[in-house]
Amino acid sequence: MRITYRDAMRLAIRDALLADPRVLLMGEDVGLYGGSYAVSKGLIDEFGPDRIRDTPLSELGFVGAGVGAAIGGLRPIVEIMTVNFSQLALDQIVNTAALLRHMSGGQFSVPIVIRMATGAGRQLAAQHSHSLENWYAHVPGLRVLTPATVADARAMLEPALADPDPVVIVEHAALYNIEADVPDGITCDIERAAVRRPGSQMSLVTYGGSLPKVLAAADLLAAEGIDAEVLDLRVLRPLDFDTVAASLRRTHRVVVVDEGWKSGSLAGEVVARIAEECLFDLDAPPRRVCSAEVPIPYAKHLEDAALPQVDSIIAAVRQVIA
Amino acid sequence: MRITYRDAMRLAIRDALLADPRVLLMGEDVGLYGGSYAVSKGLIDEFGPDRIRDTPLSELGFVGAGVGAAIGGLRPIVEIMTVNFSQLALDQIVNTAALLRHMSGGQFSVPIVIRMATGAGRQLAAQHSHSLENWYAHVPGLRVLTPATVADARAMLEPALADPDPVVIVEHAALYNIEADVPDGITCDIERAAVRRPGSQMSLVTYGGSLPKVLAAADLLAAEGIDAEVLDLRVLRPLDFDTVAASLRRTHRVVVVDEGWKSGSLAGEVVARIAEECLFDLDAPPRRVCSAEVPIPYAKHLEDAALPQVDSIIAAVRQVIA
Amino acid sequence: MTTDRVRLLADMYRIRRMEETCAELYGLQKIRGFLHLYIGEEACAVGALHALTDDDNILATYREHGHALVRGVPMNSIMAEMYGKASGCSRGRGGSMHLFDATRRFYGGTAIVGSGLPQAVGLALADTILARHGITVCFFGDGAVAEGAFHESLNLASLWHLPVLFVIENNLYAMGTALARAQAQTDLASKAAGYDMSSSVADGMDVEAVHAAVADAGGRVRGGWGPHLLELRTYRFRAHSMFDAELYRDRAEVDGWKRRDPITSYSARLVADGVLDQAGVDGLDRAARDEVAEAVEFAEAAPWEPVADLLTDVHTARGMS
Amino acid sequence: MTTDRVRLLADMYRIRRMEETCAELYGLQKIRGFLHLYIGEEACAVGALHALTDDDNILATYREHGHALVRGVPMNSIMAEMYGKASGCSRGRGGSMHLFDATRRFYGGTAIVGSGLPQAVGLALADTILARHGITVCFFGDGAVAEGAFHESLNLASLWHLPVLFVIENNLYAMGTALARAQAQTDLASKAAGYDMSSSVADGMDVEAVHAAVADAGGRVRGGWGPHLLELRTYRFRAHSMFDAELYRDRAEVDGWKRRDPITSYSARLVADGVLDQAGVDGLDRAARDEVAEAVEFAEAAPWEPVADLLTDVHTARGMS
Ligand SMILES: Cc1ncc(C[n+]2csc(CCOP(=O)(O)OP(=O)(O)O)c2C)c(N)n1
Ligand SMILES: Cc1ncc(C[n+]2csc(CCOP(=O)(O)OP(=O)(O)O)c2C)c(N)n1
Ligand SMILES: [Mg+2]
Ligand SMILES: [Mg+2]
Repeated sequence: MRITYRDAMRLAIRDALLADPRVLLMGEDVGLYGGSYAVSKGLIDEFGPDRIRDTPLSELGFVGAGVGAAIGGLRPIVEIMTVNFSQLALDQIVNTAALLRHMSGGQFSVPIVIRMATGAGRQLAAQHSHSLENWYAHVPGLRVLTPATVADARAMLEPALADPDPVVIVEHAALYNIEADVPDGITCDIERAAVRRPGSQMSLVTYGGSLPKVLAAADLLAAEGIDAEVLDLRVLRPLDFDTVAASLRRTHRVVVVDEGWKSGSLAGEVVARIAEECLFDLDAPPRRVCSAEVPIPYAKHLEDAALPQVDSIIAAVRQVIA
Repeated sequence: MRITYRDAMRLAIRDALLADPRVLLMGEDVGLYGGSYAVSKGLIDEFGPDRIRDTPLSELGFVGAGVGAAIGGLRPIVEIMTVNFSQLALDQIVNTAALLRHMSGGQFSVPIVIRMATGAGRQLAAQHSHSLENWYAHVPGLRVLTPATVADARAMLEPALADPDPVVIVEHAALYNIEADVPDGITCDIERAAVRRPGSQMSLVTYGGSLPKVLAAADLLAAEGIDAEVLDLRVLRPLDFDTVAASLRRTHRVVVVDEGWKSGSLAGEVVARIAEECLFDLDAPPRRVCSAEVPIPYAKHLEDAALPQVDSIIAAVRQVIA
Repeated sequence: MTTDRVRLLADMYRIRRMEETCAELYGLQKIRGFLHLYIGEEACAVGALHALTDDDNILATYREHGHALVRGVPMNSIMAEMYGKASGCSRGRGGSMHLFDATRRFYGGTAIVGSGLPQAVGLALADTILARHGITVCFFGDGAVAEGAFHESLNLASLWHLPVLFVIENNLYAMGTALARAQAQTDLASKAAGYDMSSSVADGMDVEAVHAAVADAGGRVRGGWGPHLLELRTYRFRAHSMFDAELYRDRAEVDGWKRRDPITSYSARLVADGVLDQAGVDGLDRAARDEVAEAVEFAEAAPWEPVADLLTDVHTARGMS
Repeated sequence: MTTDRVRLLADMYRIRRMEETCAELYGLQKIRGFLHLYIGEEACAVGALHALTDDDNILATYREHGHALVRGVPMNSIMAEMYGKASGCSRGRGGSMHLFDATRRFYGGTAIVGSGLPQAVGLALADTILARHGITVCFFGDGAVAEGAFHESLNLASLWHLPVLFVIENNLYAMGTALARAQAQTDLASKAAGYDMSSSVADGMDVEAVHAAVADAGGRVRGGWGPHLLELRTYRFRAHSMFDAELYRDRAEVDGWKRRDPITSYSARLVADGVLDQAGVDGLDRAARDEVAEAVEFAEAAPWEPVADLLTDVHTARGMS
């Protein structure tokens, strides 16, 4: 079935609502408005306003309510419109959802799934263009997922909801319109990174909204005779480093692509792990292609210049292969 | 003059209040209570409740008020009691203070200094033991400082207040009682890392509350005949990587010590930069000594096991030197 | 106040025509990103800002084109900003949601709902401590009232007795969420009592009513009586942004409000009062259209910021502080 | 209700004696970290929890020893938790600020001021959707009222008509900040109006008054009338935590409140009413002391969690979900 990433998310949410009466979707404008990215369009008609629950603009309050609902036995899917506003709710995510099981000596589960859109590239300017994945990936007790394909958008929610612990799903807004054929009954392993394109000369490691750019770069590089393997990390915490290491031990060269600002980025964590665990497998210094260290500007040419692009990925690969 | 780190901070705040009528200190219990770590004890008597301004428990509100006050021409020092509560105020720090100058095309300055205590080690359990430096160090537009010595506590505030842009000062609570002689008129370069102990065989890179542990480890290592250089990063953003690289090019081995959780840590950023820029200078894989990936527990033996310790630093050095 | 009444109408026309053109330019992809139109709500910004002085600080939201314009930001530089050009009032870095003008004490332009309120408290604190005489006026939507920032800011302003005028532009919806689906207590002005603050309500479709309410409340705040909460009851005629299918409200409701269009009704009133004749009204409209045409021309011709300047003003250049 | 009255007094003694011993143990460094004593406020937790049922959910703050104990968490496991022992009610990982007991619906024990309130909304939502009959009772201090979380949570609970009883333990100070220096509106119960919520006030030094107020408000909430805000006026006799020099309040003020000690006054009342004689009162006190002594013995002997278990329960073990 050919569907968009947006449809895939919706179908996954719908399946979850049908399968388990404890599941509900809550967030700003998920109901009557149909979701700010139209992901939940129509669901309120099918499931009603109790299970497709519109919230006021109270990120701390409704995320905390989601945490409480999860502790109380529901399986809430809480949508924060974008990662930018998730900053208002961080306390509930980090200080309760992530800590509670351990801090209570294992007594409480917080089976919440928190979804949020992320990323830049649509000229929404500095306050609406953050990529803060590494903030979340830093926190023990959270699982952080980044569906980068239509198939993952379709299949990730089920295991995320089955996880008795809090899961953060970060959806790059630039992906909602991509399309693909997705077979029925597809599943997703939320423990493992995925090889999106096998290759032998170079490992390109990425996740989320950067995957299409990296695949495009890999295609162009192939035309130049450079055979790059593309890895999609898919789960940012706990990181599946084995898959990265296995690739690197074959290719000996790596570029990590991440839309976050370079300093303090998740790409930095990946490069650090590589240096710690695979130093002598490297034939060249690893490189990161990240966003420039600047608030993302509105003007298109400046925004383009600030973000990882196919060109800058190719340039980094050339440096590493030289 | 022999003073504690706490005294040093207070003297620095007092100097700033005396020097510039635009300076004020605001935060929870900075006034009548004397500061939750007694840093501001007595200042309200000298400067009155308008300039030593107690706030209600409203982190988002009073940090945002500090941002507005800075835009409006004051030089506020805003104290967030601890980094743990700073999560509630992140939106104002990241979405306004850090972005405003760039986003407005250079029209507005936000000369705010935000101080916060951080760190674990006093059995305060999971919600009061975070180290989130890398969250802040990830954000363009912020300068992030970590005074690790009494001298830096004494001298850092002045240049921080002189900076027309927002500065976050993170003070490890375990340092408040350390003592040292601090000469009058001491200054601090908030652009540069500091070499705290010269050495030739190994670079130990750290910052903030871990510095005393690293120095203790270096002393013990010296007794074993291992001559380690100790670097205090001091400014986490923008990172002074040159000083790290210069050390490494002499020692060829490095251990980075950071109380943050390892995944997504600032230590990861440092290791990544080393791999990118100094790969062929390394004689051994770099190592990080960080906190275990676990909410920090209350019980002392468990807390100790979760945090970097002199022993674990020495063990990492031995691995790297082997 | 004959002249003033004409200027009120003229400014409403300027906003209306500018935004209608913006909507067209959005279709032409000259303007990108988010574009939130103020059409229908013009009486709020116009009535309010005409009752304030140059010393007052203004904060608004992402729906702030009107506020910027009436505050005196030249239409040329607003339009250039929407285009993302270097001659824009934020050098093209902010776009529609982030219009700024330091010289006019126009503090933007924030895209985080509720985030202007704490800053308004701080600006007023600065004015108080630095013995400046302006007041701080912070505009925000009904949606923002649910945010914790509203609560914390109103308490701080009242506790510290600061000269802040908080103005709710209650257009009955936060995106697709009707007020009654967001607020247990829909009488928003009444919330001031929880902060021991005075409050008032005015008809946000009537520019003179808004002017009077702001003059009154602003005078109170200016006089040292502490902050005030003013609720303006208004309505947006267009979608929330350019991406909105408007599934959440009836055509009939929208049409009902459109019959109260602040511009047509005020035009009629000025004609009825003999302040203007229809030709005079048309003249204002035409002047507005001309100004818009010129602004578009300006924006079209304006230069882009060089990519080489991308990193300027992240931090202040060293030695320039 | 003869028996009940005795149990009210008995429970107040249990809290008082337990905490006095905790303070001593803190001096001996058996208990570490932060320790916030409830001494003086016992009537609040005792009166409230005796008016609730096992089906109700309880959330409290870092000043929650009393709530945990009256809820039925064994004193042994509370004391072991304070010691950081594996037999503690949070396996020694939480300490004084993080007492938990899932089987008794005791949801802790949070050290972030205000963070329990949104969770209370969610717990009540879960009960409503899962058709369980309990109500959710959330205790917090006067300081928490200034937090955005208070505002957002009260609105959500009222908007969604959820069975939450919000209980302010107004002890007049948040650390060193007196209520009037934190709140523009110091009548805290009156804030409920901003959320179209009912409210009431009770004397938090009088255990029966608290009991009656909670029975009343709880009944209202249980009956489906929506959430309620209850303010208990009380006072802490000790420092905020063990690190507090108490520079911010007068000895005379503290002494004045101590003359209203909830335990001595209630003891006298029960003697006057002939419910107990002095020997009966002394017997309750002695029983409390004995229980404390045993709890200390238990905690002393209890095992430490093995360091090898440090990482358990960060995530659920695979295959165990
Ligand atoms: C903190 C935050 N949450 C969510 C959003 C997304 N958002 C943008 S505008 C809006 C509705 C705001 O409504 P209101 O405050 O009534 O202003 P109006 O758009 O009606 O002028 C929402 C939900 C945001 N920008 N910031
Ligand atoms: C969000 C947050 N800010 C600050 C603190 C530090 N702190 C702990 S208790 C406290 C005072 C709280 O006062 P109140 O709510 O009245 O409760 P009480 O201690 O009087 O019982 C403060 C400021 C905190 N724990 N959490
Ligand atoms: Mg609105
Ligand atoms: Mg209190």
